[in-house]
Amino acid sequence: MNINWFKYASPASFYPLAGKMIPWFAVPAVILAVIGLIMGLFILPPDFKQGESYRIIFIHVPAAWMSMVIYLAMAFWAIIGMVWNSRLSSMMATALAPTGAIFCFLALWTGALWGKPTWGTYWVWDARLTTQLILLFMYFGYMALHAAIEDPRRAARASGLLAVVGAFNVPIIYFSVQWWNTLHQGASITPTKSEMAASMASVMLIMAIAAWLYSIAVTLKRVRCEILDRERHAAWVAELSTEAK
Amino acid sequence: MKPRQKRMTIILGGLAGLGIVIALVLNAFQGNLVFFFSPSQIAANEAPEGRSFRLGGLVEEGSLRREDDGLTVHFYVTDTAQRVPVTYTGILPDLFTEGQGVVAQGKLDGSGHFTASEVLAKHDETYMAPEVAEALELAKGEMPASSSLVQ
Amino acid sequence: MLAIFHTILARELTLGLRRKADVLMTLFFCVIVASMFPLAVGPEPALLKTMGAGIIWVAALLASLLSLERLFSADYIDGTLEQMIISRHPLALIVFAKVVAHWLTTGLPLVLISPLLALQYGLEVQDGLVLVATLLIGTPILSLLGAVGAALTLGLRGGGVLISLLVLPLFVPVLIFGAAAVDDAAAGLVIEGHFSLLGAMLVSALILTPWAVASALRISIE
Amino acid sequence: MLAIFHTILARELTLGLRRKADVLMTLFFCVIVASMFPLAVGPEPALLKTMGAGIIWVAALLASLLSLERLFSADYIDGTLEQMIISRHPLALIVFAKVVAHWLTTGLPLVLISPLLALQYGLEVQDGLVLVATLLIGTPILSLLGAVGAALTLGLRGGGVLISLLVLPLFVPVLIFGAAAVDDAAAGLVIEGHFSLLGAMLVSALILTPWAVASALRISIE
Amino acid sequence: MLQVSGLFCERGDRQLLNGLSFTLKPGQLLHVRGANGAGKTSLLRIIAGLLLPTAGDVLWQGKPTQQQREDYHGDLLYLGHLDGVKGDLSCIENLRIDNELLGAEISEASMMAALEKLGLSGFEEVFAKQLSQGQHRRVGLCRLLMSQAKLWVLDEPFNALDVKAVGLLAGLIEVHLERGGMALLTTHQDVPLSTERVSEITLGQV
Amino acid sequence: MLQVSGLFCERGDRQLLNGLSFTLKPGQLLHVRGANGAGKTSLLRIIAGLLLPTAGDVLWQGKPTQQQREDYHGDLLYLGHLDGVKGDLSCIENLRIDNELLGAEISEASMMAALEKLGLSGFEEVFAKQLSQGQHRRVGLCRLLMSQAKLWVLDEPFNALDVKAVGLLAGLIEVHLERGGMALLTTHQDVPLSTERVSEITLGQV
Ligand code: HEM
Ligand SMILES: Nc1ncnc2c1ncn2[C@@H]1O[C@H](COP(=O)(O)OP(=O)(O)OP(=O)(O)O)[C@@H](O)[C@H]1O
Ligand SMILES: Nc1ncnc2c1ncn2[C@@H]1O[C@H](COP(=O)(O)OP(=O)(O)OP(=O)(O)O)[C@@H](O)[C@H]1O
Ligand SMILES: [Mg+2]
Ligand SMILES: [Mg+2]
Repeated sequence: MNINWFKYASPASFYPLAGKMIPWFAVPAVILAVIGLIMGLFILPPDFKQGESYRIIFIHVPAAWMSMVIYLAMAFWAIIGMVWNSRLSSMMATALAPTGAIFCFLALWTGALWGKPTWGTYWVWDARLTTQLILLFMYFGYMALHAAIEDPRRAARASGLLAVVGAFNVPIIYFSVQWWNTLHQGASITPTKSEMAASMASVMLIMAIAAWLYSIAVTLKRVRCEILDRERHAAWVAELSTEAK
Repeated sequence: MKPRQKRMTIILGGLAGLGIVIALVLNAFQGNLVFFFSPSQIAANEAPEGRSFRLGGLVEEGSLRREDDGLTVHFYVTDTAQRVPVTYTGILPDLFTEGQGVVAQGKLDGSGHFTASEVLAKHDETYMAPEVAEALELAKGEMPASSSLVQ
Repeated sequence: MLAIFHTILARELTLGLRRKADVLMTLFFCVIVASMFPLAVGPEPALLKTMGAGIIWVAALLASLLSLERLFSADYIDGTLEQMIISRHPLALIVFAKVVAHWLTTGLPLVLISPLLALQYGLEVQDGLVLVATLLIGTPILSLLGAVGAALTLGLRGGGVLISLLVLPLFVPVLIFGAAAVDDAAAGLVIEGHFSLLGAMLVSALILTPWAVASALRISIE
Repeated sequence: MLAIFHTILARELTLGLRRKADVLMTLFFCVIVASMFPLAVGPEPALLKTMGAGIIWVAALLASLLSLERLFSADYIDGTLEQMIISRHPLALIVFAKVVAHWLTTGLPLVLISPLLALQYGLEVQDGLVLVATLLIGTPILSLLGAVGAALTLGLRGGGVLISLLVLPLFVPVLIFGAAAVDDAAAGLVIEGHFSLLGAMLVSALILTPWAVASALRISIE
Repeated sequence: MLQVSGLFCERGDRQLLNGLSFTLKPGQLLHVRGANGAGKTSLLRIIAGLLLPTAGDVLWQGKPTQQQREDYHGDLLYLGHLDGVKGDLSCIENLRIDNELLGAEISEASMMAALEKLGLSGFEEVFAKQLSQGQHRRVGLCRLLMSQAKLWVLDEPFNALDVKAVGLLAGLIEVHLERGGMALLTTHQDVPLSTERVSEITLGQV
Repeated sequence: MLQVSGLFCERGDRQLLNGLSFTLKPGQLLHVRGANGAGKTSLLRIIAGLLLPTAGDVLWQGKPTQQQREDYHGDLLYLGHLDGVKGDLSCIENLRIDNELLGAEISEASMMAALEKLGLSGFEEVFAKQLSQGQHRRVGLCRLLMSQAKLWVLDEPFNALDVKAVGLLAGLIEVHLERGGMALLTTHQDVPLSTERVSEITLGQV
């Protein structure tokens, strides 16, 4: 059983595999997102207090979750890449960053838009908001460092180290609402309880799953580009391009 | 030092450091690192004097009073144990109603009166449809989960 | 083990203090930055008092940021860094000595001058002492974290700005708790929590960053 | 004459803007510095509004300060500066091209982002425009004056801090008038005077500094 | 004993080393030849542990160098294109630091003797940045006199040296080999070394 | 014609030049010799106008160089210990800038030809910092092919070059002299130049 894993850890065999996997994630992502958005924006009732504006939740929360998960995933792949010196995993880390940054930005943006009608302000410097902003800066730092180094292998190793150092921020973001009393609300949904009507919660989950699938699809796509770029001199890439012609 | 001893020293040093870190962090959360102060904390003189800070709690039911200029409002902020009188001149957030959570930035004067320069609504983690909320209210005779802010 | 730490520390201090002007320079920088704000913001005493701690902290942070680029780059260019990496001693220890020296020449003078700056902004004596204490715990964290950024950006174009981009997000918590401790002290609040957190950050930085810097240097030297 | 100006300008811009990330870096830096103050000083809107113009000006000043060290030092180390000095073209012209490029890559992005920062601090739209105008006149002065400092400290130890020391006193008047113009505009006063002064500084800097920088470089290279 | 096996190295799209293997025994010198850009410096840096090869191993006394970094570096002396001499320190201060980094633990007097041997007497207290290029390089070469390392890795050590210094350096290398040391060397000049101990490899043209 | 008269130079307490005088006529090469630290680089930098002598004059076409800086620099090509090649620019970009600085005004095609001649074809778009030491130096040497300067001042130009490149460079210098150019040169290696055109001075031992 254990042969397959090592086989697919090589970029050459992962490239076609990733290509085959992308539709399996992309198509459900689109379907779920459409279902979730229709349900969330048109079918579900308004909130008893916030009225219509609460519908931002269906974008805000999945985006916020993904921004944190993706950073952790980046750090995870970076560590694997460093310990086992595996090229593929450091490429995974690199490929994750832009998606994470976009979700992080989306969470901030939708949060700020949502803050105006609910709190009465776009922005306050509370712990949750501040740490989330720091997360965005760390994504930027990661990408800037990666872009500033020409040698791809060195770029991957250096930015991987940065991702690991920065990963300490993620738990702080998540628990900030518990550790400090913030203006941002506490968790509505935790593994043990839900303070949200079941219909709303399930649509939020649908959107969250869509975001996961989307992230995986996009990351696979990026990883394929990354592989091509880094292995452009390998024999199998040359074969690939002659096949295409 | 032999390599093995060296490794042991490093590991032990690391563990000791980790212990100190955990102890310090735990100690920190005994203290007060807050975004806002509750009326009870103000009553216990924990809030700063003569300096701007944030006051958080619920707008007490039936305490809201508007002046004729239409901009100035008076209300009480409560955490069910204590209450603080608040005055604010300006535009209130849409969600500002009695029974709703607020966070107000401002100063306390000598007589315990809070003059706010900014009022924000604090929303809690409950989301439900209006009909459900009404049904719940009928059943319980109170606003649903309104105490979750106060903790 | 201790001999190499001592030698590198002495080397850095010699380099840093070769001329007396160098020691005074960080101080001047900090003083000038701190003096610029009243010029830019206006001289209202109450306003300055409120802002004081924050500004002094930001000035300290920027002073240590400015000096970061020099931390490894000179050694990188003349090849002494190579020699350190392939020396028989643990690189993390050598790095640690360098960071300690960096703090002694940039952080410490700053801690020492801060009471004066506090006076300039009209802080109470007591709050000034709290400020000194936060800086004493906080500036070593800045040096340690900054070293990671400096090591990662070694030899890259746009070094100075890139370092800031990497390092400032990591500095933010230190800044927040440092400045907040002084403000809360001024408001008569308990500030044990802030100090515990700063202490926790310092200890974890002491344990982890030398290794991180050492790996970063090995990567950057390629 | 124009060809060499154009070539050097293009060279500097290529070096500065090689990749998209580099252009954005100064922007990020300013945004981060400007975001740090609310964290340090506290989030009160009224306070932030008063400080806004001052802080944005200080951020601009620091961004240009941070990048000054790089202005000549890289060229000094790899010997390209030597080649410029002994080229057949007037050194002052070459220097001027370098300074213009410096402004285009650090000053201008800042001018462009400043309206956003002004919004963040809650400045009125009108005052924001005044801020942009002062930055537009002021940042070139910073680049020009800064170049003199950078040239004088070339090759000396502790360059970064030394530059700040030399240059900050020169920057102060620019800062004062720049920030004051915005404040006075907010207070509804006439601000023509400030602008005239800034303009005068800009013109004199444009005329004098290239020669000063050229001589300083000739001295530093020995 | 230094063993290099199956070394591959790729830098910036160019394949420099293609499964290079060789063994260096005590008393041997390997002269690495090749045109500019052939990959000599890259090879030497890989062996010194300053560069990661794309694939392949460097073994010291039978064990991969990566797994015994500190022990290996204790036996190694590397002198690259850069001298590793600090311009802002005087010559003798530079030597003191090298002494510690090399773990050589020689006395102050021996350091002075090393400087003198390399023609730098009178310059002990001069800042290294005020030296001429060749003198600067000589300060770096003092390491050869100080260190006890078994393996010398020298990247164009004759660069910038005048004729006298070249002879001196060649003599130092011979003594090192006689004592059972090993050395790797690159140079474009012809060097007066007794050829029996010297083997050569030539790295492929670009 | 370059005339040097009564040149004194003192650096860091050491008297390097003691009233040095010489004249260099078209078609002549002067090989400046001397041990490490003798003052060769200092002399060349004085002549290039990068260092002020303590006393004495450098005359170009009979006029002090200080008084005709731009004209003189138009006739001068200086290559020092540093290559003057920007690591963050590609080879061809470096050449474009040199072209402008030298006022050479040659075409893009000629620049490519220069690179090719120096064995750098294929590296046109590579960043200079990714080159090996010798290749880096070769980029700097491209100036010799581009410039129209009458006076070449070359400080150890053979450093780091492989045998082939040394031959090429020697050829370039010969052609330059044949065309009536002048050159000043330092090097510690022996150089294959036809000796009739070469005169030598040796700077005093330190
Ligand atoms: C710029 C402003 C905001 C930022 C940066 C932000 C950030 C975040 C982050 C990082 C999370 C994920 C952490 C978690 O799941 O606990 C989150 C969750 C959430 N946010 Fe925000 N937020 C902002 C504004 C708002 C506003 C205005 C509201 C509505 C009043 C809101 C409602 C929520 C909700 C309901 C969750 C899900 C909590 C859960 O169930 O776990 N956020 N936000
Ligand atoms: N910047 C400086 N400050 C003070 N003294 C210097 C400086 N540069 C060089 N010197 C001194 O001048 C002397 C001659 O240096 P120079 O570089 O001219 O020698 P050189 O003949 O070129 O030697 P090499 O063959 O090593 O290149 C040396 O003794 C050196 O100590
Ligand atoms: N940092 C780098 N990034 C990418 N490629 C590099 C880098 N350094 C060197 N190279 C490439 O590797 C090749 C070999 O370089 P190396 O320095 O090993 O050559 P070398 O044999 O030492 O040459 P020289 O005789 O000129 O010193 C060159 O073609 C160069 O382009
Ligand atoms: Mg080489
Ligand atoms: Mg010389």
